[in-house]
Amino acid sequence: MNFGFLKDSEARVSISPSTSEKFIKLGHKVSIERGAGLLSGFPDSDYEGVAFSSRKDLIRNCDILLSVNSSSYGDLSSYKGKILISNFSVEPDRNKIKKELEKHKIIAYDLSMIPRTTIAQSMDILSSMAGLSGYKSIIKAAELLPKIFPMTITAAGSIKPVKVVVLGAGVAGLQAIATAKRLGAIVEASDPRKAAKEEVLSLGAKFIDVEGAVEDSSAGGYAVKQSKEYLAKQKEEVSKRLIQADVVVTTAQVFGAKSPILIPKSIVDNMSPGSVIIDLASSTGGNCELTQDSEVIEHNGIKIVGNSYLSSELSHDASNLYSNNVYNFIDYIIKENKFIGDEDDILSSCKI
Amino acid sequence: MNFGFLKDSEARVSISPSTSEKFIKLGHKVSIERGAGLLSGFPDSDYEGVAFSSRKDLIRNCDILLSVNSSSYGDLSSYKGKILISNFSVEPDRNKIKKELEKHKIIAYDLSMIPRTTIAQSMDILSSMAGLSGYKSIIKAAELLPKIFPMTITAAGSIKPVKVVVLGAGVAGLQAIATAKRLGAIVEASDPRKAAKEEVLSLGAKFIDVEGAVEDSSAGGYAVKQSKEYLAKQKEEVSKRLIQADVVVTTAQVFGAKSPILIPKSIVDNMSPGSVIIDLASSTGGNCELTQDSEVIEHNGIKIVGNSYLSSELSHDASNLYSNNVYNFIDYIIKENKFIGDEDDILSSCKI
Amino acid sequence: MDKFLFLLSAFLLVWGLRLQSDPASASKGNKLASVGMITAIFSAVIMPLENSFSNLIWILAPLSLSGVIGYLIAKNIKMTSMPQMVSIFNGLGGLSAVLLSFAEINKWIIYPETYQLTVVIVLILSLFIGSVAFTGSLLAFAKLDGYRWSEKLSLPFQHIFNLILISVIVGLSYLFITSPDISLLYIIIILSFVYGIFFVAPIGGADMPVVISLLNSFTGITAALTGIIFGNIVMLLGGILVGAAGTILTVLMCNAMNRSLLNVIIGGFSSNNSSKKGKDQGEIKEVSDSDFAVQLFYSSKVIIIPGYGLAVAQAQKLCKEIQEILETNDVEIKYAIHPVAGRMPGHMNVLLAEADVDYSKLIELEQANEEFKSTDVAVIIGANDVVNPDAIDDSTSPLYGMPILKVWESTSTVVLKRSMSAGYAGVQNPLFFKKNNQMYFGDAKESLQRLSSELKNL
Amino acid sequence: MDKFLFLLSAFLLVWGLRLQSDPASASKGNKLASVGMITAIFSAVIMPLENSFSNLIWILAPLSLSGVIGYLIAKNIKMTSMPQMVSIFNGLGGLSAVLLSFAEINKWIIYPETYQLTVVIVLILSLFIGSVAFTGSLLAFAKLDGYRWSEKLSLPFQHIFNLILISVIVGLSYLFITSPDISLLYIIIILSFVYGIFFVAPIGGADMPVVISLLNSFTGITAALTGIIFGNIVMLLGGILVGAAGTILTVLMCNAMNRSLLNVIIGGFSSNNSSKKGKDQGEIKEVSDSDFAVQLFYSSKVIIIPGYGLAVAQAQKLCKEIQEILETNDVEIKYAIHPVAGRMPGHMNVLLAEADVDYSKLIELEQANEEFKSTDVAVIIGANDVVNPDAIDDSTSPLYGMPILKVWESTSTVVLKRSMSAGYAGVQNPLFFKKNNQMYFGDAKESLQRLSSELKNL
Amino acid sequence: MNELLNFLFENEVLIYLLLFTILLGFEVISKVPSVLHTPLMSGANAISGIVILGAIILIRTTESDNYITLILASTALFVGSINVFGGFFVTNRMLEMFNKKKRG
Amino acid sequence: MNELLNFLFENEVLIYLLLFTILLGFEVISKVPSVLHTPLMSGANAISGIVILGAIILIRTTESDNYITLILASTALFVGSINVFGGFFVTNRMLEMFNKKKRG
Ligand SMILES: NC(=O)c1ccc[n+]([C@@H]2O[C@H](COP(=O)([O-])OP(=O)(O)OC[C@H]3O[C@@H](n4cnc5c(N)ncnc54)[C@H](OP(=O)(O)O)[C@@H]3O)[C@@H](O)[C@H]2O)c1
Ligand SMILES: NC(=O)c1ccc[n+]([C@@H]2O[C@H](COP(=O)([O-])OP(=O)(O)OC[C@H]3O[C@@H](n4cnc5c(N)ncnc54)[C@H](OP(=O)(O)O)[C@@H]3O)[C@@H](O)[C@H]2O)c1
Ligand SMILES: NC(=O)c1ccc[n+]([C@@H]2O[C@H](COP(=O)([O-])OP(=O)(O)OC[C@H]3O[C@@H](n4cnc5c(N)ncnc54)[C@H](O)[C@@H]3O)[C@@H](O)[C@H]2O)c1
Ligand SMILES: NC(=O)c1ccc[n+]([C@@H]2O[C@H](COP(=O)([O-])OP(=O)(O)OC[C@H]3O[C@@H](n4cnc5c(N)ncnc54)[C@H](O)[C@@H]3O)[C@@H](O)[C@H]2O)c1
Repeated sequence: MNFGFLKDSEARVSISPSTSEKFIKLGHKVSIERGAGLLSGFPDSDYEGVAFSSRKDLIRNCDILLSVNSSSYGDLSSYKGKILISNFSVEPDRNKIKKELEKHKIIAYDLSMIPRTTIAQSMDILSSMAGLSGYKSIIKAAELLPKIFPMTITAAGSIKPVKVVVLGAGVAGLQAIATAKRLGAIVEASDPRKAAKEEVLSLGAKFIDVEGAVEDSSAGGYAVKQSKEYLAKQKEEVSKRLIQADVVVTTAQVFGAKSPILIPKSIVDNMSPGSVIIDLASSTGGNCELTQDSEVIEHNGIKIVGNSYLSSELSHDASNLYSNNVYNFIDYIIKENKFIGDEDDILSSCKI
Repeated sequence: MNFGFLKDSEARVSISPSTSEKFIKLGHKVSIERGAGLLSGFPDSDYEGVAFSSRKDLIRNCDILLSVNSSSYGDLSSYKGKILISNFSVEPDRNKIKKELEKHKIIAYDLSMIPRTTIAQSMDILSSMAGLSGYKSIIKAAELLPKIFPMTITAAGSIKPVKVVVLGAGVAGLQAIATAKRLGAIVEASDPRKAAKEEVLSLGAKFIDVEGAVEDSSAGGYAVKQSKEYLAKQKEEVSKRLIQADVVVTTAQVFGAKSPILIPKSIVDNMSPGSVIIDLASSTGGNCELTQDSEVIEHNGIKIVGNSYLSSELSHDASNLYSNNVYNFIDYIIKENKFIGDEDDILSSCKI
Repeated sequence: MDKFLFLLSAFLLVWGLRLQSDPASASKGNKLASVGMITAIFSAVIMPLENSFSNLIWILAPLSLSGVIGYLIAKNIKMTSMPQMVSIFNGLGGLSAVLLSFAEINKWIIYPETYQLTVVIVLILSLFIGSVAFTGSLLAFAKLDGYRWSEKLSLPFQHIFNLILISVIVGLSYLFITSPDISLLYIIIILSFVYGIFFVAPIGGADMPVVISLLNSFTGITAALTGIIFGNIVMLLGGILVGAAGTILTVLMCNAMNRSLLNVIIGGFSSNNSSKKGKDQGEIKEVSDSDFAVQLFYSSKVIIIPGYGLAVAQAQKLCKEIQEILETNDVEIKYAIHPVAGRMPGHMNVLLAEADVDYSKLIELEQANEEFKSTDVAVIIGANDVVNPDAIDDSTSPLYGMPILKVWESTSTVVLKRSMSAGYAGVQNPLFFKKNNQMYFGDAKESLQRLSSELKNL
Repeated sequence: MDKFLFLLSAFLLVWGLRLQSDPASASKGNKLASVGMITAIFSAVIMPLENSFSNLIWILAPLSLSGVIGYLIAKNIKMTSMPQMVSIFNGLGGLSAVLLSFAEINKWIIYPETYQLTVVIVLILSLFIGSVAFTGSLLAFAKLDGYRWSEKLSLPFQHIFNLILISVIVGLSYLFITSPDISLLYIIIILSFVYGIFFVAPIGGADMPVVISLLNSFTGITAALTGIIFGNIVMLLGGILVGAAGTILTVLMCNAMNRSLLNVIIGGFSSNNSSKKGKDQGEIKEVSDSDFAVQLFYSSKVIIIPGYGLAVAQAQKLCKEIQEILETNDVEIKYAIHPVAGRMPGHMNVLLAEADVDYSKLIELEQANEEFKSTDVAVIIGANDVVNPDAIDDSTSPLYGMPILKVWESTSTVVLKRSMSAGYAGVQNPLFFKKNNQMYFGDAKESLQRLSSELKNL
Repeated sequence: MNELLNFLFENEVLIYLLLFTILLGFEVISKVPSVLHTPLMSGANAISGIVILGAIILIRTTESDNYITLILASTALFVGSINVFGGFFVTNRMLEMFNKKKRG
Repeated sequence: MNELLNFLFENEVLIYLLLFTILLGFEVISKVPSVLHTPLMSGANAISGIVILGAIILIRTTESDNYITLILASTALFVGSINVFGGFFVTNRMLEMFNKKKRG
């Protein structure tokens, strides 16, 4: 088949030189929009056996068009009858996009809907990108914080270790925990999922215990919406730690809903100046009341970073992982040049 | 005695709330310029038993005037007959400043001239600040690099560990090594001092061995100027690693001379795009040929940060350590409200 | 001269046995003991005897014949059949004692005056114990070699029956001593044979090594008894030594299996015990601390497969420690990192970096799957789903299709986990029931601690 | 009855000695052995004897008197004087054998016919060995207790002189046997006494424990010899047992000091050996693996002072391991971090973080200096300048005035480093020569490895 | 019974010897790693074949025409020495694996 | 010399006993941690005081008016049993510290 990879409106790219080779080995044709990989450290010259063209030509010549974010497609009307594969979770209104796709007879697969099963993990872009974001959240915090992370006893006095609180110990949260621990911080984390406690402890961090979480294992790994009482209780327990924290990373997302507010303004007001909050849930409203999506604001000397796409700052690694996810997905859904049936679990859950 | 602490032209401050208490305990009077500590996270309200005033009043009322950098003093003529204690190493022309001080009958102590002996280490601002800079150099590199530091094997593919090369394993270099190792990088370092090898190994990093270094133990811990052959040899050995490196941190300084160029443009041209060079020696000319002091430039996609004062980005910890250094110095040189004699080693080497 | 040689042989036997209790010197110990034995045989042949007859051919013929046979058997037997062999040998030792006692008793029947009563009692005891050792060992052999019938010999109320049998034998012996009659002797011998069978019958096949060790100490005791009769002190001492050592060894073996000796002898229910956990999937085997340690110690290549359990136990440093111990003993160690091991991408990397495991020791899935074939032991620490063969074999498994670490291609695998419970995917793992797999249960931290001290003792 | 009691006592003595070789059961072993001894004494008192006389008072009086005296001495002696005490006791044992042999030989002179020649030879041997044990032990005591004169007794060509002395004694003994004359006997005794002194004289004070152990096995041999004479098998066995055990123990003690037995006995130069490294600063003491381990194991609070050497050796993980072992045995562990330890600010923090030492275990200089007074052992691993007392005591030291970790205020200190060489500041450290300090030489990684396995064996 | 007691009293030294031999047997084995259990059992088993000394003595003290006893004793010697020789050889093979590697 | 050889031959069992006792002595001590060296030496020393059995027997077989022998033997008993009792008590004190803590 004929695959076209668009240049995205951000640094990442959905195909790396090594995956392009694999595509070609499978017998597919690969076309890439010019300069698509440049910002990820993949100049066009790194790709071999690949056609480069303008976006217009790309759309004309290819059956399947891929991008990192669906927002990079631009006007959907030009993709009539094509197949689109991308991350559609960035769309503010899902229903609207669905209608539009139907209107243009576009078949679209949303890679953010890959089910969270062991077998599908190699296609799961949310997992792979969340891991990178988690790492970057701590690096960014360290860059912004006027303190160093590790405890240090020197002739010029002793420096206490930085306190990091991570809210939401999913993929991103765990990676943030691991990175902060590596840098020598004291790390505490909270998450309503029962399994999260063991997972947090397995990284050597402390878990902030809150009783009474609603557990729903049928949700396939996504967190379920928690009761009001629970959220209140959690807020109280966590607030204590937050006020003393130097760095807070929040990742708490609830599938298909607005992110819960875990850090109200009142808490931020009580934190010490210089502290840093990294809110990875900002795209769905943010876990901090003051978060502004895609912005860094300062409130009483406290910096609040609202960014759900930190992984794109790690464009090189992110593009590598993303394009592997894409490749694994294609390799799974296309057998002998045909799509496998829609009855397949993974395919059907991705189809918009 | 009557101490006055100026508000600096940068984020750090030369007195912290806790050292101000110690000064007062010793029976000294402490006056601080308004808002001096704000950027270090010390609002005026944190200081107790201290007078706040404008700079003018400060200069009028105090015998001894302190700042983090001597450049913060401004016009020296207003300090006639006073005693100044600061870091004068930032002055571009040492002789000129010396003459000027003499002209105004100002006695000045340069804290950057504290001898590097075990006993004086608690007053050594270069040490304490270099440690912070070393940490920050890696944090900054991690922030700028489009890759993550640690090796990571995931379902979406494997990420190789980042390669870090540290040139100059002094205080800053060692701290950079330690921080990079913590984050999971593969770290190699080079330094002409013999002892440096053992020190690098003691942090679990690799040492790039170069034969034939000139050793001069009488130089009191500062590096001596190396022979041309040595520098050439070192360049060759190191170049191989540099070209493959993702992050390079350079700290090589030679006391009283321009920093050696360790990374000529030709090497930078061969490095891969996306790589980051942090040049901590930029204030004395830089170890990279392309370095621009106090700037971040990009050359073929390679970012080069020239910054010798990274510690001031860690204003909170830096101010704490700096003010402890200052306190320890004062506590050492003033006994029973009198300066100890100039025959003292430490005092005499600081005096300008 | 001969007395001195006997003394020497006694010393050699003791010292040889002593050396055999340490792996480093065991082989030397065995050689020493065999030299001791040959010395003893030689002395017995040359020692001056009253009314001695030169029946040298009657001695040399069986000796040389059995030497050749013994050598041939030992050389050709498979390593895995060793315990069977030992039990047959032991049976032969018992038989030898029976024949000897029988011959002596025969003599007594002919010249009753030349014997003290004590001697006769000792003779009958020796006859009885020898017979039990003989048939018991043969049955043990059959059980070990997996003959089905051998497991079905047990009668109901076996223990009561055995008690009755013993009483009968004692009674008959008393009768025989008071009125010597050769046919009575035959009955005693036959009943003793039967007793030997019934003694072993109720004990489960898995406990056979313990039984053999016990029967071996029985043989030792008969040797000692015969020694008294022939007035030979080396026989006496050697027999007692083996009797004592065998008894202690039996107890140690029971301890290693977490059983008491009584428990083993009463037997019966024990054989179900070991398969209890297996459900219908087959049997699992547990490995003991020191067997595990020795297995690793004498390997040339070991691959460690870390999983989520290693992180939960926070045992990464111990894992590194074991790596280092083994590496200083020239074992090549690698870590096979499965892409989804743990609970976050790169979890194992974080873990092993914390323990400062060198990146060069880490291998990825594809490379690991090539290397397992040349691996002696694959050690799976707290991993489960990532080594589940169903991902390849069973298309109904939720893991089907996931690339997996094919650990079972290594010569043997050992799995460290706390129980038989499932991993993240919630499915049972057929690996645990494979023939070349052994389980090492316990929290990974404690398990590795145990393993480490065991390794240090080697 | 008495025979049975004797048998029992023999068993108790053996078993008691056996239990004494493991710290966990040693105390019980000693009690068992003492019960065995009392049983033996009791049996000797009640056993039936031909031509026995009831001299009970002559037995009970000394027995009870010595029991009281022994108890009082043992109760009041200082722990540090234990080795001296043992050597005195041993001397008394030797004296006892001398007196006994003398009495028997006396009897022989009166009734020469009643004795076999062998017995007389054995008696004189026992007399000689007992005498050597007696005076040798007394000299050993004097050396241990630090009497100056005791170190100066050695003659030039001592070993040649000793050989001559022995020959004379042998010659006189021969003379005596052929023509019994009591005055000859006195000379033999006196010469034996002298030999005992000259045997021990050339051996250095530090080697005394080895000598005592050797003399102790001598006493054991005299006991065995006397046992032959009195036809008492328990004496014989007990004596032989102690003789053998004592010999092995002596060898083990030599091994622990890295010396050979011969080396110790030839002596002379050995005493300088231990002070060689000290130059003019005084003597240093080394601590053995197991003493170090036991010292830590039985402490309640230990503070570790890490320094640059720990980083150089990259032994931080082992350090953590030892921390964990000790903590599971209820030893409180802290790390005292000196601000300038290592080669960069915060070097020790980086190091210990790598080993995942909890921040809460780290204490700073001021707090540490308060806590040392209540600390049992301060363990200094690869640190030097930061624990140099000259920083306080010696105003000419380049370190003078630097705040320092006052480790010497703890009950004892152990320093781990490779040699006596100086640290960064290049000055020698008087701490190493302090009374309560011990050195544990070697690369920190290897040292801690040794310590760790020793700890695991406790 | 009395006869037995007498026997015991007469052989006082022998009793000590037995006691000490048993102790020695215990002592020698008491600390064995479990990997050595099987080879040790096998080795001990070979030693228990010491019973053949009795067979040799019996043969040597039997008149050359007492075929029944000779055959009995000779068979005893034969089977017993299979135990001895086979036992030592088998043990040796088992123990060879421990020689593969020196201590670390 | 001949006499000695005879003695040895006559006491065959005794010789075995001696050999085994020596082996047992070696075996029992062979693995001792060095902290136990001193207490063990002390304990063994107390046992070597077994020589006093000889003194007791001598006293009991001496005529009640043979004062020289009685005094000699009694003194031997006295000094020997100081060795015994003092030795056991001292050893006990030394070993008490090991009871302070159970094994970990
Ligand atoms: N890598 C990721 O990003 C990610 C994210 C989410 C989920 N997952 C899933 O997690 C699984 C990972 O596979 P895995 O093999 O690493 O783990 P796993 O299949 O979950 O198995 C872990 C095993 O460790 C044992 N264990 C737990 N605690 C232990 C302890 N303290 N000591 C010893 N053993 C212990 C458990 O058995 P016992 O209870 O019997 O001890 C369990 O069977 C995959 O199914 C993967 O899809 C991965
Ligand atoms: N912290 C800083 O920022 C900084 C920077 C520069 C200098 N310094 C200076 O460094 C010193 C630090 O004091 P310190 O006590 O940590 O170190 P130190 O005084 O330098 O002593 C370190 C000791 O460790 C021993 N050692 C080295 N390698 C070893 C190994 N592999 N195994 C065991 N022992 C080993 C050495 O003795 P052997 O050779 O006998 O083994 C040495 O005496 C101070 O004088 C300080 O002023 C500190
Ligand atoms: N089986 C697989 O292969 C696979 C792959 C990826 C993820 N997962 C699992 O899926 C789960 C979710 O991962 P994710 O990172 O994508 O989740 P996510 O991004 O949906 O949410 C992030 C985290 O926020 C938590 N959260 C929700 N409400 C919260 C609240 N009020 N307070 C604090 N925390 C709150 C969630 O529990 C979750 O852990 C994890 O258990 C992960 O291990 C499994
Ligand atoms: N005794 C004390 O208390 C104390 C205090 C601070 C520093 N020191 C010691 O002083 C020494 C220097 O420390 P610093 O960080 O201030 O030094 P610095 O800032 O003067 O120089 C940094 C490093 O660059 C190195 N360098 C010089 N020329 C080089 C070249 N051509 N290539 C590569 N590297 C080159 C130097 O050797 C030095 O290690 C270190 O050994 C440090 O441990 C001692």
